[in-house]
Amino acid sequence: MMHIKILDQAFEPYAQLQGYQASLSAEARGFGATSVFVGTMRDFNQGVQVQRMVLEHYPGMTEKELSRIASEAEQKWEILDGLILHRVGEITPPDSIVLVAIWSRHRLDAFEACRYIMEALKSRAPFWKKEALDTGERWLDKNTAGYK
Amino acid sequence: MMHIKILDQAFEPYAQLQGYQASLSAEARGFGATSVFVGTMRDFNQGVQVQRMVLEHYPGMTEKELSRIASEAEQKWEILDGLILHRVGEITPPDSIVLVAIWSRHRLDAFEACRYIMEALKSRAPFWKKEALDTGERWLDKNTAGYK
Amino acid sequence: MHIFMTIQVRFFASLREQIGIADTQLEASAALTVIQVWQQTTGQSTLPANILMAVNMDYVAAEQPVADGDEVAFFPPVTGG
Amino acid sequence: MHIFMTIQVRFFASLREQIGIADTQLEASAALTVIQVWQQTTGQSTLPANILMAVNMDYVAAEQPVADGDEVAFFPPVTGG
Repeated sequence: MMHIKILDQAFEPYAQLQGYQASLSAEARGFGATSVFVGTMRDFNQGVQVQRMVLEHYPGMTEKELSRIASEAEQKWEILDGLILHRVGEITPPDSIVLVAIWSRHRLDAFEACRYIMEALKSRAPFWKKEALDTGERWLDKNTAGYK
Repeated sequence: MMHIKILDQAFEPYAQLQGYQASLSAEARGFGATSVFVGTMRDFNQGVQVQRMVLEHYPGMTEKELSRIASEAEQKWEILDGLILHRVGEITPPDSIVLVAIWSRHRLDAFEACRYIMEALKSRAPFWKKEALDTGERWLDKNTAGYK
Repeated sequence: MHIFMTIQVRFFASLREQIGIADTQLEASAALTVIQVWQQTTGQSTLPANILMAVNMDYVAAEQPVADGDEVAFFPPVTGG
Repeated sequence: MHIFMTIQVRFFASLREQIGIADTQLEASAALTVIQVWQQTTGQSTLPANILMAVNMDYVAAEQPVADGDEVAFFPPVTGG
């Protein structure tokens, strides 16, 4: 059971986590381990100052692909609950871009599932970033690898 | 730069994270990735109901060993800031036991450093759990491995 | 035999700007694969390197056949997260 | 030659309960290693399996020599986190 949400407004990741955790089902309350990742917009990327960016996505496919990634994680690890949030639209530093949180009984499942979902999201979920620089705009051409 | 604190009172992990993040130095505010782990006391462990537990520690060595672990992580990965909190004393479910958070520019550093610190803490930081069960008390004899 | 299909075609991000099309409909009187949808929509014979393709919001390869009513999308490597 | 040392010795958790001592001082007139501190404090000749040892809050092996004023600690596998 994972909750996936695309947001067009800024969100405070730790307030979201507190609220979401308070709403967990009785079974999910048996968690002993929570692994969280938060991706934040920096005002500096690839050597230049970034004023803001626009995060475009493919509505419908984004949710479908994230659900597929969540299901893969649920097949690989024992997960009690999960939360995936992702911003779209115009974003300024230091807004949060993405949040992935996994609640499990044991830490191995939480750590590995959280990281798996982030890496899969980075390589497969249809989002694209266009940065506004002092000198104009640029599309990011690819994400960097997250495993060594 | 990491902040390490042993707490004898309950703490709300996400409120702590929000507060700590708001206090980061100007340089640390360049983070793009935050990886967090929270360990929570369950009311069920190794097949039996657990009412409460006492977390004993070795004052002085706990802080020294956690600082050593933090330094090792800072040598291995690029870390902007970190927070390590650990409860001691009498604890009841579902209190938070441990929080490890790492702020980095990139996600590989944040993910790996956070997990490294948790695994090292589990195997080296001098804390011991004594659980109170319906049938009496028991010391936990060892932590389970966190890497596959 | 007369096959008649209507395919919804979408382009995203930098590819949308390069092609100059966000959404279009393609009508076809014969079976098509995804690369043929690309060729007939853009007038370009080859696919750009690293392009990604989806049919009905599932990733597919260029040789995947498409059916009447399908939504076919073309986009550059994703950069979310 | 007369060596005179005072060593602070500490036991934690289940080991503290088994030995029945939390803290004690050991006075010695000859050089000692950690295992000798164990033997003289507990009266037991061998170390329990999996026991952990620290001198001045650093992990050490059983053959580590100790010096005047050192704090030596013995404890079971740790179970924090």
